[in-house]
Amino acid sequence: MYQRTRPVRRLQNRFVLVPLVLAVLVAAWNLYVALHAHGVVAGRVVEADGRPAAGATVILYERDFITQNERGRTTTGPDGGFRFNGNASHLVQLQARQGALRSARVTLRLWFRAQDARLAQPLRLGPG
Amino acid sequence: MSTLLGRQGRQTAMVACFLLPSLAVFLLYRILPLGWNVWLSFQSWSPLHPAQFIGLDNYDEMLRDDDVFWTALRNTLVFMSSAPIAIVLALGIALLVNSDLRGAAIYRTIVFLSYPLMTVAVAIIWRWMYDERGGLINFVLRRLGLVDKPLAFLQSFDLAMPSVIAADVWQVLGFHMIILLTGLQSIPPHLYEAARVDGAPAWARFWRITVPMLRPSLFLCAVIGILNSFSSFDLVYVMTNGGPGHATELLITWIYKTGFGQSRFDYAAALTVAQFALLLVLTFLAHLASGGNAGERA
Amino acid sequence: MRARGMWPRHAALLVVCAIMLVPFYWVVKTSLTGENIYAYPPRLLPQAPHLFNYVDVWYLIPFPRYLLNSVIVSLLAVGGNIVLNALAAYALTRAFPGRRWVVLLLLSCMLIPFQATIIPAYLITARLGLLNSWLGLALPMLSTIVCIFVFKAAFEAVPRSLIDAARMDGLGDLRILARVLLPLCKPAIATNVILSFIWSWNNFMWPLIVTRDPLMQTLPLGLARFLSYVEDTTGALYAFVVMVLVPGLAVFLMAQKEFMRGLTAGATKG
Amino acid sequence: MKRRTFLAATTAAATLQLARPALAQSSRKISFLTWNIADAADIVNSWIADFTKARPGVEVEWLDKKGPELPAFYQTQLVAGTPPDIINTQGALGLEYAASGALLDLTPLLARQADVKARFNADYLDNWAMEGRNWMLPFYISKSLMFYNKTLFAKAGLAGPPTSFDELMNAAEKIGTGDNTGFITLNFDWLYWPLFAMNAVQLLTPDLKAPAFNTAQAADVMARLARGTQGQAVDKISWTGRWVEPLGAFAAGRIGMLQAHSPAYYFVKGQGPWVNADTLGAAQMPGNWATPNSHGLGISKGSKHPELAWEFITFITSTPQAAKLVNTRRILSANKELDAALLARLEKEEPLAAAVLRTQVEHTDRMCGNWRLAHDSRIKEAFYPELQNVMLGRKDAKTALADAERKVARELRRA
Repeated sequence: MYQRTRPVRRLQNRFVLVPLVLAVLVAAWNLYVALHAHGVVAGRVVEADGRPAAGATVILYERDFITQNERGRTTTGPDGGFRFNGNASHLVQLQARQGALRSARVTLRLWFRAQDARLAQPLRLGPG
Repeated sequence: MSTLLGRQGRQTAMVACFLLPSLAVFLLYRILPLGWNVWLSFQSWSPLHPAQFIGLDNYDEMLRDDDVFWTALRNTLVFMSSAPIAIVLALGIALLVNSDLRGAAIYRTIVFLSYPLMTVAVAIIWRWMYDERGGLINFVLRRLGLVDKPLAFLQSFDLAMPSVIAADVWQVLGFHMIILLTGLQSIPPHLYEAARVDGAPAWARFWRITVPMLRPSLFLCAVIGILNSFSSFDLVYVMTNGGPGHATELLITWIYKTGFGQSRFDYAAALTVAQFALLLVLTFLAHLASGGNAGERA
Repeated sequence: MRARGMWPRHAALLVVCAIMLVPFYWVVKTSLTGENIYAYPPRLLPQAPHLFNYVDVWYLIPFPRYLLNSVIVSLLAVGGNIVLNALAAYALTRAFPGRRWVVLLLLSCMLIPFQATIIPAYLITARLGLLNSWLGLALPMLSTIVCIFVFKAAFEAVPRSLIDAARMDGLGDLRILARVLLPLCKPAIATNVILSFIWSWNNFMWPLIVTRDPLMQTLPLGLARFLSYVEDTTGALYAFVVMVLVPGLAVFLMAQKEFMRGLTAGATKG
Repeated sequence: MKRRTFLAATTAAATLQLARPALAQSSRKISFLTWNIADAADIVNSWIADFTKARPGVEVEWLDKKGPELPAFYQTQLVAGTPPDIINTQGALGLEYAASGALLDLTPLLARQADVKARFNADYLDNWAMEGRNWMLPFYISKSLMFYNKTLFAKAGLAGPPTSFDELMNAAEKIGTGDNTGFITLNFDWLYWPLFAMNAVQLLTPDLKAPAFNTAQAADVMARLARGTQGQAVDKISWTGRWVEPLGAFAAGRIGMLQAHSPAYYFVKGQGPWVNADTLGAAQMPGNWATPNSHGLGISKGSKHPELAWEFITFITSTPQAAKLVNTRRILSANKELDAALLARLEKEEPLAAAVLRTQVEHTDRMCGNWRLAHDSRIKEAFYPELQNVMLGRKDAKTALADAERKVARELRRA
């Protein structure tokens, strides 16, 4: 008359199983985040006609709903590549400048803060 | 101690200590606050001035001076109609979902989906749907050609209350459906076989078997429905804030406005006592309508 | 009900589901695009949907801390509800002088709207010294009258012979409740779990008044961050609403089977 | 062994007792309740950090509540005898709390520090003065202005913003065709009042003791606005929407003119991709009338450390600290020096924002809708529903004005 639920069946009870599965997923995600959160943002800058732009300065802005605050600047290498370290935000904007030429402000949205990211499209320098 | 009290005494002692924790919570957070409101409704008081006894002045102002009180009272009673509407719709859906239909569980989950949603979110999204120009309802009506000029739902004095009721029904529909569905599924099938053998048509089976057996569930829905319509403060406050004019002003939003908006806690206390008295009367009526032992059968 | 052909039934249900799902679809769509929903004509399909609004919500408010507070308060409320409501309901099934008056008292307690009790409730919690604490947040929700009646009806549905037999074996009231009644009323427990979880999870006004320390706030209070005057936070607001909804839904889906049988047992036999 | 542990325990307890009062004596805690600026968390936290760094043992607890809920929270704390030391309110709510005796009179403190008083634009500071006493300092300020959709103006063949009520209504009627409407306004905290002020309609007699709005002129203005609302000159949401709908509707680009205060600019810019210097114009309402909707900083009379609270609010409104709010959020603080610097900077960076914000510091002597009333919200609750009845065609102007006069008179009598 008095039911004794065997330990194994208690484990299959949804109220235990679902939280367990969730905990495993969260742990795995946190592990992935820990491995990929060095704050590296890399990319390339090209001239209007596609040739790599050496020596262009690239500005990294941290963006929130209204304002964007400049966080760092770097210059591109001979191959037009650039690399930022220590980005702490999950929402950044990048703009390349060389003399009077500028590129559009490209918004880069990340899945978590300081995620290592590489720009898919190069920053294209153009007139003002 | 137990031998002293004898069997009956020990029984009452057990009942007392079993009831104690729940009653303590209700005493602290329901009964004492009600007592505070009743005491305050006879005083003139604001947060920084000591209270002075003024007798029935607050009630006098409420009944004679304050025409918003009467509007809010009428609106609250009209808004209560969201309960029977939701119950009737929920009963219809429960009947449809109750059969051995494929995918009944999916239908059930979809209809229940709206209940755990935050009321503020329901109010915001329905406020957009009723929007005169950008709203979805007007867009569909105009696309189907049912209406030439878009309807201003929340801006018109006669459409505002039905619109708010519809949004409330949308949210509580799932909850009532679940209660009625469980009631339906507990009716023993042999009752239906017997009726079918006697050649009773579908509607006769519904009225003579389904409804009587569902009476306790219907009473539970009615009580919760009345309660919801008296305390759905967030929905009206965010959706129309009582507007246009006082067309959708409920007692509960008027209590909040006079209490916290105008810092008149004494007057808001009088309104609270009035609403509590009204609810007592309504529950007593529901108590009689459901066969006189609501407390027993709920 | 003889199956008079499934077709009309499915059609009616699809219409109902459409009406229920359309507002949801818009909430989820706007959470993916963050567009201005007042633009005319309303666009059916999302434009360039992305999930980053959910990332914004995670970082804009201390989401993990709010989630932790909400989970703890809801667990307290659910645990409190099951224990207190079961005890009270068991007491109400026993005959004792003044039983009708206690039932009527409980019914009338249900009728007091929460907005009218904010100040006295705060003063009482302050005197108990429970301000700004999880217990203070959960205390008013530790017992719900509707759930007491659900338990009471479920206990009355259990055949008396079982209870008398247990009493014969010398079990005390507490052990009868725990060993005999509750295992047989698992559905009523599920009902309590879902109702008390959803009501405590979505509670907005009480946490707003009781908590002073921002780190003690529960999830719904994060809403204020997305109704700001200055910024356009439409996408984040709807993403937040979806994220607050998911736990309540998960609890319902997990307990759905028992939830349905629970009310049945109570409803008919009462 | 037991005895020695017992001795050790008592000595430990005794030293703790001794240490505690000393600690409590120097550790002073003040609380700062703000109105829905959770989005400015980084700025507020940096204020607190700078303030407490220079004052060891001082703690500042920051609380932020949304507009509709702040009164509920503040008054509950008031009743419980633990009001937050500093409170930030919007519009006339601060004066209501001052009149009810909840706030500390700042006049003597201001008199002692003339430099603090000199910082602020006198008209905005005067918004929180009642019977010659100052109750609050400006935190960040705004007043209503007219945004107009230049594209819709050009399409309707209109040169520029209207300079009179008739011009405004005619322009609205011209633009209000097809799916467009001509004019929309915010309606909370008397923001619509310039429509009446420009027609010389007074709400109350100069001594604020009796209603003065039941006149033929007021009836004409209301009737004209009501006719516009029935048609497409005035958008219905003006009278029923609160914040998201009116601004969302204007941002959707189908409304000619919007009467709102400057924070609306950032919301409209966010929601309306069409917004730029060529498509959106900012100007004063006709007659340069404007209703202020500013945020003030007050000190609760029940505060345990009033002088520390005063130090805090003068600290965060000081030029270097207020600059953080002004420069990053691009809003005005009534700090004359900072506002001028921001306007100069914005001329170059964002001319449209500069145009919008310049309207906030011009004609500050033509403010309306800011009567120094002890019970402003009761008068609002008595007057506004009657205005809605007229605008939505439920009552004619005359009867509504008479009903409103009766209600407002009763509220004034009871106050």
